[in-house]
Amino acid sequence: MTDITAQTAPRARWLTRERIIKWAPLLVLIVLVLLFPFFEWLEDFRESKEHLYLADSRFFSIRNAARIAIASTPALMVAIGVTFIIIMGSIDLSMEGTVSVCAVIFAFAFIGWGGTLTSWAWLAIPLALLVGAVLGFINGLVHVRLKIPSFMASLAMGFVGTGFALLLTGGDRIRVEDDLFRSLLTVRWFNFPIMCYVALAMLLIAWFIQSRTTLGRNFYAVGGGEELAHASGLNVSRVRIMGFTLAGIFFAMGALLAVGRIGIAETATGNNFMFISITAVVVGGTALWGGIGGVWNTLVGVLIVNVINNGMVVIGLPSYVQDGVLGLLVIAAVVLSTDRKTVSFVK
Amino acid sequence: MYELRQVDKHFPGVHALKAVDFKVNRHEIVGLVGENGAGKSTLMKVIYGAYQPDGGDITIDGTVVRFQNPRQAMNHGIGMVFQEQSLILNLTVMENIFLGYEQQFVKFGVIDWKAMAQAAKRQLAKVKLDIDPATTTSDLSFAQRQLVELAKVLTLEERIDGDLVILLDEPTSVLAKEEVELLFGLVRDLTKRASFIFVSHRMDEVLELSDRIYVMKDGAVVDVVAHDEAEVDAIQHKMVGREVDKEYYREQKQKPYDAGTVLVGFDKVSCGRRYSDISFDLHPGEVLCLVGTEGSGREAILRTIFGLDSPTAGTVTIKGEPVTRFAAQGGVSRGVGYIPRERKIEGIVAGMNVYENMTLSQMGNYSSGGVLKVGEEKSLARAWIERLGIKTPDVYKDCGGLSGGNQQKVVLAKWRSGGADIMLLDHPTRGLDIGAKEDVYEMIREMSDAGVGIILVADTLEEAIGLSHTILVIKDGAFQKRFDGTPGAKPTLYDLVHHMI
Amino acid sequence: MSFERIKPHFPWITLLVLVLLVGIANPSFFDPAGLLSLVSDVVPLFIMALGMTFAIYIGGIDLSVQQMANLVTVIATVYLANFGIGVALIAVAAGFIIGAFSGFVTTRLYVPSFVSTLAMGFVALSAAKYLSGQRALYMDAELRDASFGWMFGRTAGVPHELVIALVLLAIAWFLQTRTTFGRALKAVGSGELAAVASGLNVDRVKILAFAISGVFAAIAGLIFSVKLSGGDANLANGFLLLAIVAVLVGGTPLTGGVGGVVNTAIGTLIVMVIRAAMVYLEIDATQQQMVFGIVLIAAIALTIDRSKLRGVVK
Amino acid sequence: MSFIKKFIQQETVSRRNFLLASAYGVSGAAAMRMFGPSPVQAATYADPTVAWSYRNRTNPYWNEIVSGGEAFVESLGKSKDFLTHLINEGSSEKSLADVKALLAKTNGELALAIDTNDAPNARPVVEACAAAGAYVSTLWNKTDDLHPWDFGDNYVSHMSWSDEKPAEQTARILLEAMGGKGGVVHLGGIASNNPAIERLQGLKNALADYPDVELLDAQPADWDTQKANQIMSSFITRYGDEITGVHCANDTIGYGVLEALRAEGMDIPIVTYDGNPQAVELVAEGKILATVFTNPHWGGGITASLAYHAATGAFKPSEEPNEHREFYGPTIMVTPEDALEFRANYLDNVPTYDWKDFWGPSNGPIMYK
Repeated sequence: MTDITAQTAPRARWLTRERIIKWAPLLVLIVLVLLFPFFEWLEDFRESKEHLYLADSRFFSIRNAARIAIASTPALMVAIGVTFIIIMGSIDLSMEGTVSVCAVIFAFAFIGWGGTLTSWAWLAIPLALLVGAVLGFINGLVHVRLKIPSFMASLAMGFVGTGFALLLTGGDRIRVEDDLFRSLLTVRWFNFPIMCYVALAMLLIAWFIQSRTTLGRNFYAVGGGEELAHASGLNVSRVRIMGFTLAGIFFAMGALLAVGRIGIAETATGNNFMFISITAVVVGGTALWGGIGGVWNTLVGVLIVNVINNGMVVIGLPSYVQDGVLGLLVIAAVVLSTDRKTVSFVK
Repeated sequence: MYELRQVDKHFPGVHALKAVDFKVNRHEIVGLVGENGAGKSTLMKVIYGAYQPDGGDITIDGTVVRFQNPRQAMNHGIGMVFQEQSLILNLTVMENIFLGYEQQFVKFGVIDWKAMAQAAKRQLAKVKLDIDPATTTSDLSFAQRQLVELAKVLTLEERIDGDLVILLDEPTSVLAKEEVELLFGLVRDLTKRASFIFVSHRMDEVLELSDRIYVMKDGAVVDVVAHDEAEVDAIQHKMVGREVDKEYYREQKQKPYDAGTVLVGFDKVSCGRRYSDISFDLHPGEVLCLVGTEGSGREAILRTIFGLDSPTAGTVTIKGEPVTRFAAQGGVSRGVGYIPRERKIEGIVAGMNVYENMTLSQMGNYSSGGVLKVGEEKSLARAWIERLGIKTPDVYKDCGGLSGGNQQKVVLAKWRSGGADIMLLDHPTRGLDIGAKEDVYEMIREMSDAGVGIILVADTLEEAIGLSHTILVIKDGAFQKRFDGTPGAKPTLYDLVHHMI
Repeated sequence: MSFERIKPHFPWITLLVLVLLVGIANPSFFDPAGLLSLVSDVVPLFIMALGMTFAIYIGGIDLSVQQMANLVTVIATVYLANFGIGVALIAVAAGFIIGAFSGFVTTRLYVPSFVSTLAMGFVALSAAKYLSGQRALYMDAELRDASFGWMFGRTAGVPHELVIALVLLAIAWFLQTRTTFGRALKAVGSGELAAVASGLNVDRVKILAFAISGVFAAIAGLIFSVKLSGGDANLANGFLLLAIVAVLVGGTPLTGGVGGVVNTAIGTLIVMVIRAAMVYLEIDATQQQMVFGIVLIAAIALTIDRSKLRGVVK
Repeated sequence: MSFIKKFIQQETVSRRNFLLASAYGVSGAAAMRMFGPSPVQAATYADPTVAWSYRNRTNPYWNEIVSGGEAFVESLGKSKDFLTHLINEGSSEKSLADVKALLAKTNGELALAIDTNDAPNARPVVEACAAAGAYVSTLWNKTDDLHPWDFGDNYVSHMSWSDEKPAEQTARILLEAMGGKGGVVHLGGIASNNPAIERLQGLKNALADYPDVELLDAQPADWDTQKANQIMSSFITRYGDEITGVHCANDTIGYGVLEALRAEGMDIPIVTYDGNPQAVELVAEGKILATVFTNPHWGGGITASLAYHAATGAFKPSEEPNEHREFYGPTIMVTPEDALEFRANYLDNVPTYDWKDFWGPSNGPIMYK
C-alpha cells in the first residue's frame, strides 16, 4: 500500500535527465562562449602565434561582453514581451509594427517637448510605454473579441503598426541627439553602458511579474490548460488581453532602447525583431505550445543568438555562411533543450 | 436549500436532461448514480455552472439563481471536485488551490508566496495531505492530486459565508481503500459546514456514504431512495431499467476459445516504469480482460501490442512472429485493431466524415497507386452503417457530430472491416448509453465467435467479469492474479478488488 | 442555421465583394485583359502559397519558402547553361530535399516548424549567397527562351503562366482530395492522435507535407526566375508574409485540417485584389501598408470559420 | 585572416569563375526576338499618368528621389499628388505586380520612373511597359544585357551612377586621414546590389596605392543602420585597435558605425556615400570625412521628366544617341571644407532645375565591363 500523504520522494540522483534538459539552454550558451575563443586560438595556433586560450581571446573579454549586451538589449525587451504571450500558448507577431510606432512617437514627442531629458520631454518615455500598451491592448482585443487566432491577428496588427509608423513619419527618420538620453549608450558603469542596466532592471521587473503577480501566474495557468483555468473561475479573456497589453509595454521598452542605441527613430526601427525574438524565446527553452519557460530562459536565448552573431564575425566566418550556421545552431540548441519524452508531437 | 426544478437541457440531437428535480438539504450527502450517459455529468455541469439549463429553475433557499460560468456558481458556494484531473500540471499545488482567487494574497500587487503557502497548508491539512505546497503538481501521484482537488474546493469554506454544496465526481476511482475511508471521514466531518453531492460507480460506497440517493436513467431522475431503504439490486435495476443479468453481458453467448493457437504472446515483457514482467497468451476467440486501477499499466500493455510503446525487456510475439520494431503501422499490418479510450481524440478524427474515418487505417485497400477509390469507400461505409445500425444521416456526416455510441461503432467498423483479428479495446463503453453498450457487447461476442482475440480494459468490473474468458489483475505494473471467467464460474467483484488494491 | 450554411462560402463571397467594390470605384478594373494580366502576375506567389497550404493544413507552418525560392532563382540562373530545362529538376529536387529536411527536424527532432523552417530558410539563404557569389545574375536570353520560353507565351489569349498555375492547382487539389496521402494529411491536421492510433505513418506524412511545400516553393522560384530572367539571393524577398496571408485569408486556419488548396486560390486572389486596389483607388503611398493591415484583419475576421476552430482560440 | 575564411573564399573564387564562364560564355548578345515586342511606332499621350516606383519610404535617399519627382510634376503646373507612388517594400514581385496593375488601370497612358528593386526585375517591367505602350525610365537596377534602344521609344532611358570612381575618391580621403597605414574595414550594402559591389571595388582600387593599409574585413550590412551597428561592434572585437578607418557603402550604414564607435569611445575616420542631409551635417561637424552626393533630387525628377516628355511626344527617344539613353548621374564629393557651402547650395535651398535639360548634369554614357 502506498502512502499517498507522504511527500514525493526527493530525486535520488542530482543529474537527472529533466534537470539537464532544464539547464540545456544555459549549457549551450556556455559551450558557445567557450567555442568561439577556441576558433580564435586555433587560428593563431595555425599561424604559430602566441595565444593562451581564453586569456588572449578577443571574444572572451569584458569589452566584447558589453558589445554583445548592447546588441542584445532591445531584442531582449521585445523577446520578454513575447515570452509572456508564448507562455500562454499564443503568439504575437506584431512587434515590428509596435516597436516602430513607439519609437517614432517617442522621438516626435521628445523633440517636440524640449528635446532633452531635463525638460518636459522626459514625458515622452511614459507616452511611448502607453502607446505600446494601447497597441498591445488593441491587438489583444482583435484576437479575443473577434476570435481570430493570435498568429493572424497579430500579424495583421503588425502591418497596421508599420503602416501607421510610416504614416507618421512620411518616411523621415528622426534623430534623438540629447546627450542625457544618449548616455544610455555612452555612459558606462563597470564597463557596461547604462542601457544594459535598464534592460536588467526591466528583466527583473518581468521576472517579478512572472513569479510574484497574479497576472504572471495566470499566464502559466492559461498555457498549462486554458479550459481548466476557465473552469477554475479564471477570466481567461481578460488574462489574454492583459498579456498582449503587457507585451506591448515591453515592445515599447525595446523601442526606447533601440532608439537609445542608434539615436534614430524611423519606420525601420522595428525591422528584424519578429524572427529574432521568437527564435530567441524558443532557443531559450520556452515551448511554443505554452506553459513552460520564462524570462530567464529568454535572456539565455537572446544571448545565445547574439553570441552566435557576434562570434561568427569575430572568428571571421564569411558573411554568406553566417545565415546558414546560425540556422543550424538554432536547430541544435532547440533540439538539446526539448524534452522529447514529454512531448507527444510537434507541428 | 439547493434545488433544481424541472431542469431541461438539450444538445443538438440529444435531450440530455428531462425535467430533472433535484434537491440538496443542509448537512446532507446526496448520492447520484446512473450509467454512463444517463445524464449525470450534464446535471453536474448545470449545477456547477458550466452549462446553463434550457428550461426550469435553479434555486438557493428559494431564490432563483442563474450562473453564467463556474465562477458565479462558486460565489454561491458551489464547488466541484473533478473526476478527470483538472489541476494544471505546470503550476504548483498552492497555485492550483487558489487559482482565480490569488487576490487575497496580493499586497501592493505582489503575491505573498509565504502567506499563500501557509493558507495552502491549512487547506491541505483539511484533507490530511502533508506535502510542500510549492511542489509542482505534475510531480504528485494521482491520489495526491485527487486530494489536492478536494482541498481546492474546500477553500470555499473560508470564502463563502452561506451554505456550501460540493460535488464529488468519482472521487474514489483512483484511491486505495484506506484513502477512501480517509476521504469519507473527511466528508462526514465536513457536513457540519457543507452539503455534498457524491457521484460514483462504486455502488457500495454510494450506499455507505449517502443520506439519499438519486438514480438517473436516460436524462431523467427515475428514483430517489433514502439511505436506510437503499438496496444495491433495486438501484441497479432502476439504473439499467431491468435486472443486471447474464443476458446483459451476453454470457450465454460466451463460447470456449481455441486454446491451441496463440495470437499474442507476452513473455516476461517490461516497459520502463509502466509495467514489468508481464506474461500471458491471447487465443482466437478469447476475451482477455486486464483489470487494475488507473495507472496500473493496463493501457500501456495495449499500447505495446499495438506498437505505440516499445518494451524495454521481454519478447512480444504476434501470430508466432516475434515483434522487433514497434510502430503502429506494424501493428495494423499484423491485424491488430485498437479502440482507444479517448474516443474523440484518438478514436475518430473529428472533422472527417464517416467513410473517411472508416478507411483511415486501411486506405491501401481502397486505393490503387495512392489514388483513392472513393466510390468503394462509400459503399463500404454504407454496408457497415447498416450492419452496425450507425445512426447518421449519410456517409458525409462529420464524425465529430455523431453521438458517442455511433462514434464508437465507426471506430469498430474501421477495424472490423479492415479484417483485424486482434482487437484491443480500451474502455470501449465509456460514456455510452445502455443501448449503445449492449450493441458493443453484442459486437464483442460476434468478434469472439469469428475467432478474433480481444484484449479488453473494461469500464467497470462488472463488465470485465461479465465479458471475459480470462481476467488478469495488475497492480502497479506487476501481475497479481489470473482468473478464469468461464460462465457460471466467474470470479466475484470482491475477488478482483482484493487483488487490485 | 442559414448563416451557418453560408459560412464556408465566406472566402469567395469576400473576394467577390472586394472585386465589386474596387470595380465600382474604378470601372477600368473590370477590363478583362488587365484582370488577366493581374492574375497571371500573381502566379509565383500563388504557387508558393499553394505549397504553404500543405504545411499549414497539417497544423504547421513553412517559413523557409521565400529563401527556398531565392535559392532556386540562383540555381536556375547558374545552371541553365549546363542543364537547360534540366534545371527544373534540380530546382524541384532541391526544394524536396530542403523541405523534407525541415520536416525531419520538425517531426523527429521535435523542433516546432516555426523555428525549424526559419532555420532551414537561413541555410537555403546561405547556399543562395554562396552559389551566386553574392551577385545578381542574369540568364542568357536565348538559352532561357530555348528552355523555358513556353512558360510565358499565350494560347488563345490565355497566358501560359496561368495554365501552369491551374495545372498545379489541379494537381494539388487531386493530391489533397483524391489520394491516400491527402486523406492522411487531413487526418494529421484534424486529429493527429487518432491518425497515429489508426496506424498511419504520421511522421512520413508530415515530412512529405513539408517536402511538397518545398517543391512548390521551388517551382515558384523557378517561374519567378525565368520571368525575371535572372536570380540572386534576395530576388524573392517579400513573398513570405504574403504567401502566409494568402493561405490564411483563404480560410485555412493555422490549426490544421480545415480549408485547402482551393481556399488558397481564393486567398491569393483576395490578396491580389487588395493590393491592386491600392493602385486603383489611389491610396496614398504612406497609407498603403496601414490600409492593407486593416483590410486584412477585416478579411480574416470574415473568412475564418470559427465553428471549425475546435476548442480554444489561441 | 582566418583560415576558415580563406578556405571558403578560395572556394568561392573558383566557383565564381566557373559560374561566369558558364553564364556569360555561351552567348553574350541579348536576343529579344521572342520576348520583347518588336519596336513599332509608339503612340504618345497628351496627359499621361506620372508614376514613381521605388523601394520604400524609410530611407532618406528615396525620399529625396521622390521630392525630385514631385518637384517635376509641380513644374508642369500640377499638384504634388499628381505623382503616383508605387512602393515595392524590397519585393521584386510586388514591384512588378504594382506596375502591371497601374498599366491596366491607365491603359498604358503612363510615364513611369522606376527602380526595379533588383536588376533581374528590370526586364519584365520594361517588357510590360513596352507591351502596354507606356513609357518607362529606369534608375539604378537593370541587367547589363537590357538596353533602351532595343525597345524603340518605350524604354526611354536608364540612369545609374558609376560608384567605383567616387568610392575610390572617398577611400583615398580616408586612407590619407589614416596616414597611409593601419587597417580599414568596409561595411557594404546588400551584397548582390550593383552599387554595393562598385563601392567596395572603389575602396579596393584605392588600396592598391596604399600598400601599408590592410583591408581587414568587408561584410554586407544590407544598407541597414542596426545591422551595421552590430557588425561594427563585432569588428571592433575582432580587430580592436587595428581598425584605423571605416569605409561605409552608404550614409545609413555610416550612422550605425558612428554609434558603435561612440559606444566604445572610439574616434576613427569614416567615409560614407549618398550625401543625405544628416550625413552632410555630420561631415560639416567633421564626424564623417566625406560622403558622395549623387543628387537624388535631380535624379528622381529627371527620370520622371524623361519618361513624361517621351510619353507626350516632346522628344523621340529613338532619335537620341545611345549616350542619351544610358547615362551616369552626377556625383559631388562632400568634404568638411565644402560641406556648409554644399548644404547651402543643394539642401537648404533646393535648386530649381530645368527639367527639360535632360542631360546637362549627367556624367557620360554607361560603360560595361
